[in-house]
Amino acid sequence: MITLTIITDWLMKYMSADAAFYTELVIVAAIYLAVFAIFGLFLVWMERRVAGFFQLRLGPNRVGPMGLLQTIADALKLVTKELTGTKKADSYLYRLAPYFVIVTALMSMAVLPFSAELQAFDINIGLFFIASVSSVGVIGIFLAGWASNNKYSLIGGMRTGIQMISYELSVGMVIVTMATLAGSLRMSEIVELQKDGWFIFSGHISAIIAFALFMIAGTAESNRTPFDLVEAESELGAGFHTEYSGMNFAYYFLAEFINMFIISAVAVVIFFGGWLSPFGITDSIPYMGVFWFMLKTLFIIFLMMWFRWTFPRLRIDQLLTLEWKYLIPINMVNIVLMALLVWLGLTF
Amino acid sequence: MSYIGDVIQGTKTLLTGMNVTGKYFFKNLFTRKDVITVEYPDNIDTLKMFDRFKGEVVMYHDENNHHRCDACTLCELACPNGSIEIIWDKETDPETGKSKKVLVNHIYHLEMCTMCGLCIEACPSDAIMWGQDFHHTTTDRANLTKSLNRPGSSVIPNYVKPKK
Amino acid sequence: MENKEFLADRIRTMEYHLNMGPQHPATHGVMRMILTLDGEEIKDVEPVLGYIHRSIEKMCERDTYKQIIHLTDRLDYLSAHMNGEAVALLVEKALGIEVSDRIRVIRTMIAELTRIASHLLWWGVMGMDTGALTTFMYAFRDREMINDIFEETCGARLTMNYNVIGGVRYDLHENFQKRVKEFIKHMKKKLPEFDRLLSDNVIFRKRTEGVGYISKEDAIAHGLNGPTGRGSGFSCDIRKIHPYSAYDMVEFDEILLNGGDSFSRYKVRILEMWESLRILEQLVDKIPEGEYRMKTKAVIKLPVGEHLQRVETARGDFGVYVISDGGKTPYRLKFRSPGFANLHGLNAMTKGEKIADLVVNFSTIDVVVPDIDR
Amino acid sequence: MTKSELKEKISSWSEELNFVEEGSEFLVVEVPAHLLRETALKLRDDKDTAFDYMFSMTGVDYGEKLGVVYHLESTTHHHMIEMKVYTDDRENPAFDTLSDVWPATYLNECEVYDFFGIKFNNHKNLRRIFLEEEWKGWPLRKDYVDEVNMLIR
Repeated sequence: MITLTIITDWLMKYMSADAAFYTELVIVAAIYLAVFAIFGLFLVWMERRVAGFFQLRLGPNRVGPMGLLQTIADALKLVTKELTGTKKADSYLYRLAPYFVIVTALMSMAVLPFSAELQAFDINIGLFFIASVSSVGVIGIFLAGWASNNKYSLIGGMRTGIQMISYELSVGMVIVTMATLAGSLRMSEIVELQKDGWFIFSGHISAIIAFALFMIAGTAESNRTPFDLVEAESELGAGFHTEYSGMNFAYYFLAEFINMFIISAVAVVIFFGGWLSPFGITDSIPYMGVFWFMLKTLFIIFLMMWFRWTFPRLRIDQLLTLEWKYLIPINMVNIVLMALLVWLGLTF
Repeated sequence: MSYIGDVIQGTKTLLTGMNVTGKYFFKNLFTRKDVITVEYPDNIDTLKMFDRFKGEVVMYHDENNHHRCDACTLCELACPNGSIEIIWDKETDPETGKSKKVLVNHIYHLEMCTMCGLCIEACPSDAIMWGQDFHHTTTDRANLTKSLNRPGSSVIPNYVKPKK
Repeated sequence: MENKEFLADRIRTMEYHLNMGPQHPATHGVMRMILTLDGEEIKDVEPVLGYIHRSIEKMCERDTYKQIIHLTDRLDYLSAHMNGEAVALLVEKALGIEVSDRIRVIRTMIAELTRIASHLLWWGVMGMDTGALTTFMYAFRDREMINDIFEETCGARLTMNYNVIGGVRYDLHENFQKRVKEFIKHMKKKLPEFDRLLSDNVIFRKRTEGVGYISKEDAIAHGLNGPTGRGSGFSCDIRKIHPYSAYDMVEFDEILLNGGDSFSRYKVRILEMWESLRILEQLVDKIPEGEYRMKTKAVIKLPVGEHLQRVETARGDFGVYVISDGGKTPYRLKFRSPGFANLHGLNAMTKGEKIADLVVNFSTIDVVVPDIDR
Repeated sequence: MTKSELKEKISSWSEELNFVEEGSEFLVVEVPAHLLRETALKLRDDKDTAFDYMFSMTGVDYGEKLGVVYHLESTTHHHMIEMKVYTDDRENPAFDTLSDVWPATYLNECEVYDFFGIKFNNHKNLRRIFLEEEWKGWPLRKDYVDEVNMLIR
């Protein structure tokens, strides 16, 4: 198991093995939280800059170099804001909901392989873990919609239920397709298997179709335009987080971006060879994998941003039509196709 | 096979759309050529409004602090919103001995002005005109009530109204 | 069977009300709609108005005819020029003032530029309402050029107050022709891009086609007009039916589409921009010499009686109806606002559809709230 | 149809209709209140008149009388007519609703009620559309006084 052995070794010098193990857990969790809070803020900044360039604007460029500190300033502002809520809201669930969302988003982080050396938690069902944990997040959105005691939130929450349950299926089926090719669910193993060729190439047409399906379903999973019916600014005001303010709102906002990161990271792992560099140019340098992993992930994130700033939003019935009439049948055919390819040994 | 045709056609239109936005993105990313917004307070020195721009009503003063207003109140009457109030006094002309109106204060309520220009049109002696300043933001409404004639100014001696 | 009845008795859906507005991103201003919903399906739409009512009609009873014109800019601020033109034309018609050809051409050109500017803003907002946020800035890029033309010639960008009784306030700026030609060239390149970005997009098509259908008969009965009515095949272009200003001097087509759905209404406006460009192209090189402002009396009094003037604004059939008692001010003045009539059609269009469709339909009837709340 | 043809046609319907040709570019039909619905239906349904498009509806305070002016247009013949109806009752003025004849009058009738206090019988939801329900008085009537908000010159 590849894990953060450096920290363990260092801790072992000062305390017993058990204590070192638990301390390590706490330290790693704290580092992950801090890094991804910062990274989430970076993604918000990136979204705003990218949106700016798409929209013939500049985006935030005043605070810090290139406006990099803008989102930090925004986060500070949100921290100082009063936490408001409606009078008749179910206050316990109302306060609980944002943590559901942010905690599940961060949990999925644990299994992501950033490089051959850097992976917090390498279990043999990594992909399955991500698929199942990220589907818990929907409960948070559901709770928010219900507990806010606001009709807009309620409609948003109901839409989430419909949307998430449908698109979970597609994501799962794409994972099944790629697992057929890889023969494993362990993230690190999947990456190692791609040393001879990324799955997007070695899987022929089937992998490309799977990638397209994954991008669609993944965008829907992270509630982004064209599938942002949950928030649907022009219809529902802000959807499920209409009544949230301050840090509670920021959790949702951050979770959206972290979810986007996870979806992209999974795409990178199962299609683009994770931390592997193209043609293995830097594979011998340790920790260089992080750079490639992030670069690929940012590219996929950029793709999702590109979708968001180009497409209009679907309607709720069209969303379901897309899933049940198009994505699922194509997915099923694709699984069979992939199985055939693997069986006939036509993959590289 | 309209099913597959639909999928392909749909994907094609989506990619066309992405092509349009993508072009602008990369152009702006590398050259900032298509950026249409301006960074406002930074360009304040180079920002020049058009000559006819209607920013506010101002009163013309020459270098000797003379204006051309003889307090005829036509602008006050022409204004639809009551944004102009003219306070005048009677004064005896030392040369001719006749009494005439003298402008004391030309009060202009910018907060009520709709920039319709009827006062400027009504003015027989072109005493008031458009100013190009648009920085009217202030924290107090009272700051928007202005006195158009400068302190100590007086009407141009022996000014004859142009015939319209 | 028994089971079904048992369930129907216990499990039932309930209609509920949803307050859309007055602070809602899709209502394009301060307007409120009370929706009766069953799930996401709309049963009834009842508009509640008056959040920015300024009683302009009452103010007009107090103001002289010269002063009225600047108030009309504040009705439908996106067609500010056409509204003022209506009042000016009404007074000129009542007093028998013949304006020179130059004035007529100037008014027509500014009106067509205003129409394009208004449709551009609508296009941007339409994209935003369907969720494509980028359209807004693209539309504003092109609208900016028109606003610059206005600012240079009229002195303001939106509420220009360019019309006066018997002409226009200033002569055209020397750069006007050059800028308009530049704009036509620019716009002809950008309009196909709009189609590629939004009109052809499969999601957008699905969102608008077959949504918000209203038949021609219903459209007429509900008083829909302007591009909204023409999307249902109701020929109601005042520029063609009762030509005013220079519209009898130019060639253009009335855009009529028979779809009756949101996409037809969308397409009508896109095609109308092409027609407006065509009108501008015909006029830009042939602006006749002459006076830009006719001499009028200092005090304007309309003859006793009733006067009506209709113009085609960007939103449709705008009418000014004046009852004069021979005095300096009108006895009663009524602005027939196109948005107010179009708003009533919303209910008929939207019944039985979803909230998302309401937003699209509301966008395609293109209301400007100050036009409704006069 | 021209003004005189319209007059000839419409006058054959009832003797109580009054015509005015002075002071307006269109033919003006003054309809007694009890004939309003009937005349409106005829104007809409008769093939020669076919006034299917209700262009504008204006409430007017004539001093002693209150009235409503309907501007009607035919989309087939492109002729226009003004239909007027008056009432002497300033306390409780009421006409029949035309919102089922021309649905376009639905919101307009609310507007007229809001500003002039003219009620429309059988209107589905007659309410103060612009002002709040608690508003006192009818603002566009000539005898309306509001000492605080009205600037009178």
